[in-house]
Amino acid sequence: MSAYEPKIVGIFCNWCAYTAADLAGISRMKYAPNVRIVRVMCSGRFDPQMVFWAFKHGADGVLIAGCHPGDCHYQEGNYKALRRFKLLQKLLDQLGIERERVRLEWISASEGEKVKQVIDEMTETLRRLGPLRIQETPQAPEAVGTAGGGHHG
Amino acid sequence: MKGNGEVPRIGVYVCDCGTNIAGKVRVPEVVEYAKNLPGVVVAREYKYMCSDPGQDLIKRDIQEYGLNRIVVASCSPLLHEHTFRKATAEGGLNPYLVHHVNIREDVSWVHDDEEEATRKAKAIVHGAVLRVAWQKPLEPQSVPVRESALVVGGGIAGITAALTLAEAGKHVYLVEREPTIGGHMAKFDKTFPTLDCAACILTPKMTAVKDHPNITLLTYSEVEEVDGYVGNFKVKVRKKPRYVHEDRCVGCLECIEACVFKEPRFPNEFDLGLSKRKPVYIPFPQAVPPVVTIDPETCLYLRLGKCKKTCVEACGDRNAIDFDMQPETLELEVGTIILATGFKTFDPHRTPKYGYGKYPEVYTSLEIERLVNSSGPTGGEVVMRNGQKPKRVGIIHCVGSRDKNTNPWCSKVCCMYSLKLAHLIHERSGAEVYNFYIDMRTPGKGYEEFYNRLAKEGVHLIRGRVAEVTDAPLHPEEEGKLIIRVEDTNIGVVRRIPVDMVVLAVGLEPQPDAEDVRRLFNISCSNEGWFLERHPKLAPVETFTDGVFVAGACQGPKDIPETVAQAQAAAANALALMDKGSVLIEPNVAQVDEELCSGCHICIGLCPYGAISFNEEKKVAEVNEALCKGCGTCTAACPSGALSQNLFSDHEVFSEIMGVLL
Amino acid sequence: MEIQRTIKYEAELDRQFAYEIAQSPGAETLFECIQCGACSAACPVSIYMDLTPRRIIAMTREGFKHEVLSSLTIWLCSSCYACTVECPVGIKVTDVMYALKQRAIKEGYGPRKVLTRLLAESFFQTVKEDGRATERKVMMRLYRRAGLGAMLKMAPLGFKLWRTGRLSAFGTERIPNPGEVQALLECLEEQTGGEKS
Amino acid sequence: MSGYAYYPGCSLLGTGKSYDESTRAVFEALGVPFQELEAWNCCGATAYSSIDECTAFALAARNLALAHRRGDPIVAPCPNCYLVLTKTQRYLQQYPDMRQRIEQTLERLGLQLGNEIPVRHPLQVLQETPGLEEIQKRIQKPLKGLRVVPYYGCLLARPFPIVEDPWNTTILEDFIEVTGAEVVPYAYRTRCCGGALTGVIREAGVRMVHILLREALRQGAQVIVTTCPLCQFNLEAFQQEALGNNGIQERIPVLYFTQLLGLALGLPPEKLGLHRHLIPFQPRHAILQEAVS
Repeated sequence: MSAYEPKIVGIFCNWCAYTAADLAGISRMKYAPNVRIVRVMCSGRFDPQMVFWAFKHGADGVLIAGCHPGDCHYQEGNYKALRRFKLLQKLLDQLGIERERVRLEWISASEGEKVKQVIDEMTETLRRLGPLRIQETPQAPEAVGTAGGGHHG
Repeated sequence: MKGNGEVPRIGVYVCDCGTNIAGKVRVPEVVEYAKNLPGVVVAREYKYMCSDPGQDLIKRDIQEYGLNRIVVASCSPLLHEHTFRKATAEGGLNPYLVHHVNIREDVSWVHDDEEEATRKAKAIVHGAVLRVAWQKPLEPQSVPVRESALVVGGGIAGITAALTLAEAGKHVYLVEREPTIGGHMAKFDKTFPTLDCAACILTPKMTAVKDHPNITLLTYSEVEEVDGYVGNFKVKVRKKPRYVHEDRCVGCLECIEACVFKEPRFPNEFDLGLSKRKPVYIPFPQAVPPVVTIDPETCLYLRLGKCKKTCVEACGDRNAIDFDMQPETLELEVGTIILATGFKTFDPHRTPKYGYGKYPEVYTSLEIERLVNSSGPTGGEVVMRNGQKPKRVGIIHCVGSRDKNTNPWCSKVCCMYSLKLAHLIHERSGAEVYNFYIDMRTPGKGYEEFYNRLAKEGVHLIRGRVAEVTDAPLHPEEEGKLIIRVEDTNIGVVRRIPVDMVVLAVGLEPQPDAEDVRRLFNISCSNEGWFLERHPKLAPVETFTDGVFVAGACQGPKDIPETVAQAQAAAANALALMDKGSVLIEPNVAQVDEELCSGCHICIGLCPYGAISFNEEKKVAEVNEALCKGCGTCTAACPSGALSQNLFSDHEVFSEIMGVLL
Repeated sequence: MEIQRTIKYEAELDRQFAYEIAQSPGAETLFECIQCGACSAACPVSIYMDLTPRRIIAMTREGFKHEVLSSLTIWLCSSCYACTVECPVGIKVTDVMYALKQRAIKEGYGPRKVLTRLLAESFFQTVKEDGRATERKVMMRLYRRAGLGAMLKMAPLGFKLWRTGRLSAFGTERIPNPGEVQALLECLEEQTGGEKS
Repeated sequence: MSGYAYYPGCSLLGTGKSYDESTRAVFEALGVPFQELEAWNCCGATAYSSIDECTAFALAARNLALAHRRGDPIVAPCPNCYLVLTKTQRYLQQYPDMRQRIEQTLERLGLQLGNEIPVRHPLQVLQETPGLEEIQKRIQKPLKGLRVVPYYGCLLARPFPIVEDPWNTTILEDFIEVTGAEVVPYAYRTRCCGGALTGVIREAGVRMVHILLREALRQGAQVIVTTCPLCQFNLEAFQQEALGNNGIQERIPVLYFTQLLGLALGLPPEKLGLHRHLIPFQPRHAILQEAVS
């Protein structure tokens, strides 16, 4: 393949998002092939470590999808996911990773169209951002030799 | 060495699904690729993996190659995971050692490019192979199922489901929010295509509900809270005060006679306002339960605290009327739930072009149902508001339906009920009837024959969507009439047809509170707002919540025969659960590795089911497997990695993530 | 009475035509038409049309290019948008009519004498010259091409309007910099290969 | 803001002159700040779309760009201009390719499209500034007893209506009631007057005018109030043909809503362009005669 194509891992909850993806399939909607969906029972199973693990193994983005607020099959797992997601965003900032690389979406079982839309949108965004690059700690030549380095921002 | 410590010997099975998968994914290439993955002993392609020969392949290979892990790449696991678990078990392996991944809904059906689709399928198989190696044998837990059911909604769907369950010996709580059961069907005069009397077939069933020893009928009541899970739901029902004791009222209706309002003056909801009632009323003579209700909005005493209370006097020593009655909350325990909450008809105020609410002679089909009903406000006479019989009547199909501006769906029943109304209107008034339709949809047993019969009876069938109903004449014949403007599309000419009465065949919509009900019972709705079935073909009355079933038009527009069939199907599903007496729960519960647990308590507050407690002696967290529902929230949160969700452990999920990033 | 052969052979149809029209703004849902006739029934002019709007859509979809582009219907559309808001599948029928008119003009279809078309062209030229459309100028242009009869028919009305100060006999409305509008239009025309009249 | 960018459009310079005059007069009397959009060009109208939609949108887009430079919302009394400007904005959003082409071309002329600019009709503007209540207070010559047909025409009602629910709106009726006149129920409030057809396919156009006029007379109206120069022109200029040729002797004057409002506000009739009408507005009641004298 000549052009760069981003790789995205999708963490989809069983009851809403994954079912919606099934619906998109049954409805034969066409969307970008860049997302690989991994099914979990609830978006509450989402662990920020999954994101870094995915990045480490070549992902350019991670899409987490669960039920709409108030609709969680397990009452409130999606709120837990949201809290972790917010925390993760701060971490990403600190690491100099673009926030757009990790997306949290609420997709109900009937929203096949939204699966398509979100995946297409995210793929487009990541194509624009290019491959994931953990920003090198900016080091001035004279600073070389200082032990460790460390983050500047 | 992973999972339970053995060296993985994995079999990979990639399904063609006819051409559904093989048409886009180069399956042989995926199989070749799989053969070289770590731990894979055998990989195969087969036309239909879910078929018996397909399953036999797995069973045989388990024996022949000594497989201890299985990967199936085919359709959605929501569809066939259980099939392959069963096959794996029959092959002599623990059923939780199979992992089923989706290369149809997630790949071949949604991507056009063969190259991309094949690459993605390989990645998915790779993920499955890496993760399956970590899977462990599990034993599902069995929980008892209570032999009682809740049926929500007392229309023909709820009545049918309740009777079916009660006949099988299960106890049923039938909850209806109106003062009487019967639903929409009770309003109809005749039913298509046989033209048999709706009351004659419905009222015996209503009475049967009331009299059945296994049915507790709760009218004027609404479900307020639902807790628990399949087999063991706890439900709170709020009984609104009807200010009349149902057990004391004998239905003599003397209180109505005696009410201080000499004349009925409030719109009777049951007749859609075409007749009037008093504050104390019975919706219609055959109401079940056959007791009166007092409407607090209009009753003088309940509103103002001042009234001669002639009704109480008339009731005498029966003492049925009780103005101090308070709302009551009942707590029920049931094993299964059937939702039969029905539909609402489209409000034609939303299509102002048809003049509903502006011209008095424009009616909805439901209003006409009451007019043609012999127990309705006119005793079955089809007359205009001025009491005269109409000479010409126009019935406009698809009002609110098949239109992006309102509801895009076909409401399915309107063509047939419009033909029925055409027949009844003509029969009762002698009027010339025009039906304006877009497409005449009459599939069903005896339906096309009914359509032919109407054509033979001479009803005008004009194919075209009406653009407007107006009272502005352009021709002397049109003076004082309502004029229907339409293109007669069979002829290709625009026509103006003056009529005396217009009937709007309003479509079916989800109940306005369907969204609240859906949340209450933790099920899903389609985009349109209909309750979502588990699978459109193979699980049409199940929902995504085990033990909760749907019946009738709350799932989508349906006519009476279909509704009854579905109600019986829902009852059969519920019965299967209850008769078995127990249900196996997916063993995806969380477990604590006591060695790793630091006793930090984080997981305890996170669990919405209170399934995790702290063992003070060992100073570690403990999971009560009976309470755990398997969401995995605790596993994600545990800082020391002590908690692990079966089937979704860190090893399993992280391996899969790594694998799919091929 | 003469008999006519009306069969249409598939080879005589232009399938591509439907796709081309469906490309134009507002015509995207052309293929979703359910042939309900709401457009025709809502149209105040359909009673004068040789093909009702519904049939125009059906024929466009099936590739009856010649019949559609030579029909009077497209020139009768008064752009009142009644059809557009009525359409249950969201076809902007008025826009489809525009697209068909454009095609008809580009391909030299349609009776030369249909004034709607001459009006469009006169209007176009006037605006291109002046940036604004002086009504007298547009009408004079129109009737010069339409013929003396048509002009005479409108003359009494023109006189009345002139007398009440609603039609200037000589003045021309022009923007201060008509060249700017010309440049704008020509630049776009070059890109589209549009009308060069 | 230096006030609304007033966009009269070509018709208001010719046959619709009295609409221009009365709109300006009413705006001034009621303190609506406005200033003509300098160097505006023709919006393209319906005729232009028949030639090429991209150039048609470009014409309208130039005006939007001019208003953007000024930073003011547009007020367009002519519904056709209102529609074309609104539609252009919507379509340029919906079709980015076309937007890009037009933007590039405009840039060569030193113009920029910018964000969406409010395009409004005087009915909407006056409803806010100064508002119906305030207008009510300033009515000097209430038109008591005058039976008026409210006629919106097509393009304020669809496809981009000036109000949320064009079927149930009473925005024009409210203005008529403020003048003290009586609103006559009219089934054809938003039915097409024939537009440009009267000039080109006369029989069809005149028939459409006939239907509108006859219904107005049937309802016992004394005057038709319009919001559109083309409607006004058609209903007035073709009355002889539409009614007379069908044996109807009655005639009915056709005014702009701004003229009716202006009269009630006590503005002099000549300032409202009443003398330009072919069918003179000569109300029977004394109180009304005073208003027009």
